[in-house]
Amino acid sequence: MSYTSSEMMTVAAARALRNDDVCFVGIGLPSAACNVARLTHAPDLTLIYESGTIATRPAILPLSIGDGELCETALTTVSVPEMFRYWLQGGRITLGFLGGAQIDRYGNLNSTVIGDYAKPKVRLPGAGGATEIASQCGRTFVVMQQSARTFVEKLDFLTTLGHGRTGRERRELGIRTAGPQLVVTDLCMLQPEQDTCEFIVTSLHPGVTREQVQQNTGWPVRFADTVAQTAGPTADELAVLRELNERTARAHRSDS
Amino acid sequence: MSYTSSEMMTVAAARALRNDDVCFVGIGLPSAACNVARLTHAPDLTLIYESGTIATRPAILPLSIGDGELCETALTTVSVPEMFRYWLQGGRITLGFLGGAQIDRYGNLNSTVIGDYAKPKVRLPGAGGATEIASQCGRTFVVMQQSARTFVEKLDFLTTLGHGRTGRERRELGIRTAGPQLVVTDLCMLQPEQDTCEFIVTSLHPGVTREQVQQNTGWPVRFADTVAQTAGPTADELAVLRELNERTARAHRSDS
Amino acid sequence: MALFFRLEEAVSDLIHDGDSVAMEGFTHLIPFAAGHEIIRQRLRNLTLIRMTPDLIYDQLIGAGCARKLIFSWGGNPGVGSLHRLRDAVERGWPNPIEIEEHSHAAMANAYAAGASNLPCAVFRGYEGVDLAQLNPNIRTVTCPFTGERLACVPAIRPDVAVIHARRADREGNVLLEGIVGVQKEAVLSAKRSLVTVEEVVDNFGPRSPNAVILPKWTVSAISVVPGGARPSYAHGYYSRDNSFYVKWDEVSKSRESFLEWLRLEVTA
Amino acid sequence: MALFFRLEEAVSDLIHDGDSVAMEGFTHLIPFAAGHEIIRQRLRNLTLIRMTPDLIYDQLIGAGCARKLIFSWGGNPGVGSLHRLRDAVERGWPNPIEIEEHSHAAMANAYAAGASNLPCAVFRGYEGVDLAQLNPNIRTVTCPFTGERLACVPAIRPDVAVIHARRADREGNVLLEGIVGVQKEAVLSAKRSLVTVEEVVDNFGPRSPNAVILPKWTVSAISVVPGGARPSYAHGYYSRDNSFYVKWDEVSKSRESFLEWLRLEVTA
Repeated sequence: MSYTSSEMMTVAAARALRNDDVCFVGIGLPSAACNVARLTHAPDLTLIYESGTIATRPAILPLSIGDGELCETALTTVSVPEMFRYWLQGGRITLGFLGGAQIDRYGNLNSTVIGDYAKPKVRLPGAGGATEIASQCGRTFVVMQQSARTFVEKLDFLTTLGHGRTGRERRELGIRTAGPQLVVTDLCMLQPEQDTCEFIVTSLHPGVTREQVQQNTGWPVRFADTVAQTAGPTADELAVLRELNERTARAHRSDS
Repeated sequence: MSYTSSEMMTVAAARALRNDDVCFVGIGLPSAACNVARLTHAPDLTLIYESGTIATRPAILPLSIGDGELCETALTTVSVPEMFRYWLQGGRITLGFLGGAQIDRYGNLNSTVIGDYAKPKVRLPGAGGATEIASQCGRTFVVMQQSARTFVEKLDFLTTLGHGRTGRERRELGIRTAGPQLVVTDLCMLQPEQDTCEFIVTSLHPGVTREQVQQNTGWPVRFADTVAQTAGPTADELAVLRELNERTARAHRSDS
Repeated sequence: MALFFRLEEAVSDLIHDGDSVAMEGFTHLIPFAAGHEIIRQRLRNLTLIRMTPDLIYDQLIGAGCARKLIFSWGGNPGVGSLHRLRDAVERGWPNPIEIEEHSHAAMANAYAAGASNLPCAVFRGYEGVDLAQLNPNIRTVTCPFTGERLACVPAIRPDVAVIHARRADREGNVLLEGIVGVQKEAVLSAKRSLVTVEEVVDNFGPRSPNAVILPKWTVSAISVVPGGARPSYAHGYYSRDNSFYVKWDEVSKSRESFLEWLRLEVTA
Repeated sequence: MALFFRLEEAVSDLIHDGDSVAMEGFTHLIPFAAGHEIIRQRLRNLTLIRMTPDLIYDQLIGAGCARKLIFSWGGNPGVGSLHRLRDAVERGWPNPIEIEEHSHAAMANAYAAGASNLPCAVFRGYEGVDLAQLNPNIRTVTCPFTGERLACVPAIRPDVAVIHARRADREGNVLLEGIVGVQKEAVLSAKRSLVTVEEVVDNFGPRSPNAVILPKWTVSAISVVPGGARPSYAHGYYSRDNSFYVKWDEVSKSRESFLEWLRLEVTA
């Protein structure tokens, strides 16, 4: 069965979710991954969106973090200050999803500027919830398209702390949450090496070579002693994902 | 028309309320006074109880700060942390009612202990909301039975700040709210003297003499240059108060 | 994940000698049944936390469960004193009790800080009052922008929170409604939590999208205890038994009549 | 005390050149109609405050109303960049704009602190990130009990808050419902406030006792503006016009097409 690299990413991320996770979900691929997980192996997965919706069960994917669908299918909806105070900072979220324009080998992220902060070449959206999602969720997953432009030797700006600029800062700051534990790309999966916290390739997606991964990584990327091969999406996983996308497209077409 | 000294107190307090006041109401006489005001000259008076009920319009007087009647007739009911943060500390309450076991000439109150704090002769209930009601409402009224035992030269414990132990502390602490502006007793009304902030008698209830007031005050009480005579309760005021009390008694009898 | 247990089991699993326990309910929904179960299980050396200790803690203190009380207003609402609390503070019966005393504003902020996983609560308060001198847990922080001094108290982080609610659904989510007090904050601030409820429903049905709900994964145990808030009340189920509050003044006045009540009504 | 005004009148009474203005609505209920009225009245040198500047501030910035932006996420949700914001930041068009940048957690806490009449908000956050070095309004306080360093930002206290709500009652109380974001906090933190609503009802009827309501005495002015949140949405009234968000990417990309849109759709 053929599938796109984006479908592979989504399915790989979905598989990493546990049935008892309480997820802080971002729009786009994380939202798709969480909902695929909920519709396959993790029916009790709890989804929380930063707009305040708790335990939502959307039938279609939201286009924004605050779609009406999220509120309608939620157990309850709280204010945004409450979301950040009692729920995220309160330590009640086990897993957060992050992305960005740039990532470094220690899982730090930039979503603020390309170039100088005061005089940027490109002004990006900024931190949003990411800064505190990264420090306060039990653990985080990063999902990004992999390229030498996005997987960089040195971030232009550190928006979101992974394991820190040398891999040690997170621990030194006394942050008790685990930080980024998985990076899923369209090519492979990376996980932090135990002692150094450097992200190393632990699984290659079907048909992807080590050379391809290195070409699309801005630092000399390292590979685990045994590198797994990611299982391709199953027929069931693909069906669930495509139905979800189809339902979503249909619903959003009829909106306008 | 005959009336009790408690009815006189209630009516005198009720008259001091303005139609546009937002009142933080305590149980007992303050609650009676506020509801009499609402049913007579101040129909738009907003009543807030510290249980979280905002803009309540009880038909009967509550026996506790959190009676069901208060919630049922409220515009809305918020959590207690929100009540203290957004509403009281937020500066949205124009008037608070206070009482206590002891008051001094500067309107400071004791509701904590008689005797030594560590080894009290009498352990009283404590501050409750009073400490911050006193500093955060626009102004406060004190309602108390007057006697030499309760109107004292020196408080055993300063639970609630009036104008401070010398009448100057409130201003020196930079507190911008007005503090206690009226003390209503069963004998008279006292108001703070402009410069000293000492409470002086400004109005005697019908039939009360200056000697009676002095006998029931633990410090050499002073009188304003012109002391008014409090108008006795009108027939209308009495009727409203007594109907309210009667409705209340009837309702609470049928509860049990 | 909330599971349903018999009250006896839930109390013995969740609450242990020496624990700090917050039993909340602001006039409405006071968890009396759970309090009585604590007395029956003869738990000792508890640090009891509650804004308004009320009859429920008067009973636990009189029964000898408490080593310490953290509170902000200790009276019988609309009636008068808590005689068992006073006897413990004034005369050390049945055992001396340590008290840590606050204002309502401080306690409410401290619960919110606990629910927010903060070490302390920062607010305006305690200006010019004696309590601020006596309680070493009342301190200040300085605003780094304006230089203002603000009050600061430790966050409340109890070992166990106990509340009563009107209903849970079959999954174990809990709906709070009406006068909600600090109950949600108490549960979110605690390591473990017990919720007694009037009833279990299949689902909560149509409701405000902003209904106050504790998701199942925030609650350790639920016990179905109809009437579990009596003599306090559960809106829509039963009214406050005001006559009991009045009667308590008599019952609790002497040690003998209190012990007699305890034997007949709780431990028998 | 809330009174009902025409939008034109309310904006001209409440908002002045140089004011700090918080227009809130978290995806839901964004007050676009009020934003367009601000553009029509050619207000200048505003400090615009908003967690997610979104299309509404892209329009105000492009129209030259803003001197400064305080924000935490500046994108077109699900679509991409805010081109007018980028043009102002990257190239100073139509005028240079100062930015003060935060995280969502900081902004949400800062609104809550403003609503609570505090000078600053204390929370956990900003550990180890570059923004904390660059923004002088990100500082720390030390917990006097544990010695932990906590993040601290100034409270948000805007001159004016502007929100859109589903309905007001005839007395001027405002019901918020669904995704309520930071709208209540924005209004309570501001000196003055304007609420546009879909409709006015005689009364709110049966509702949760804990419904999110702004009492009339917390709101300066109400304007009835059906559709006032379009192309954002008002739950129960109309859906989000997702196609407009996509189209905006094209419209806003060049100065010319933006000015053309502004002339045809707003100022004409």
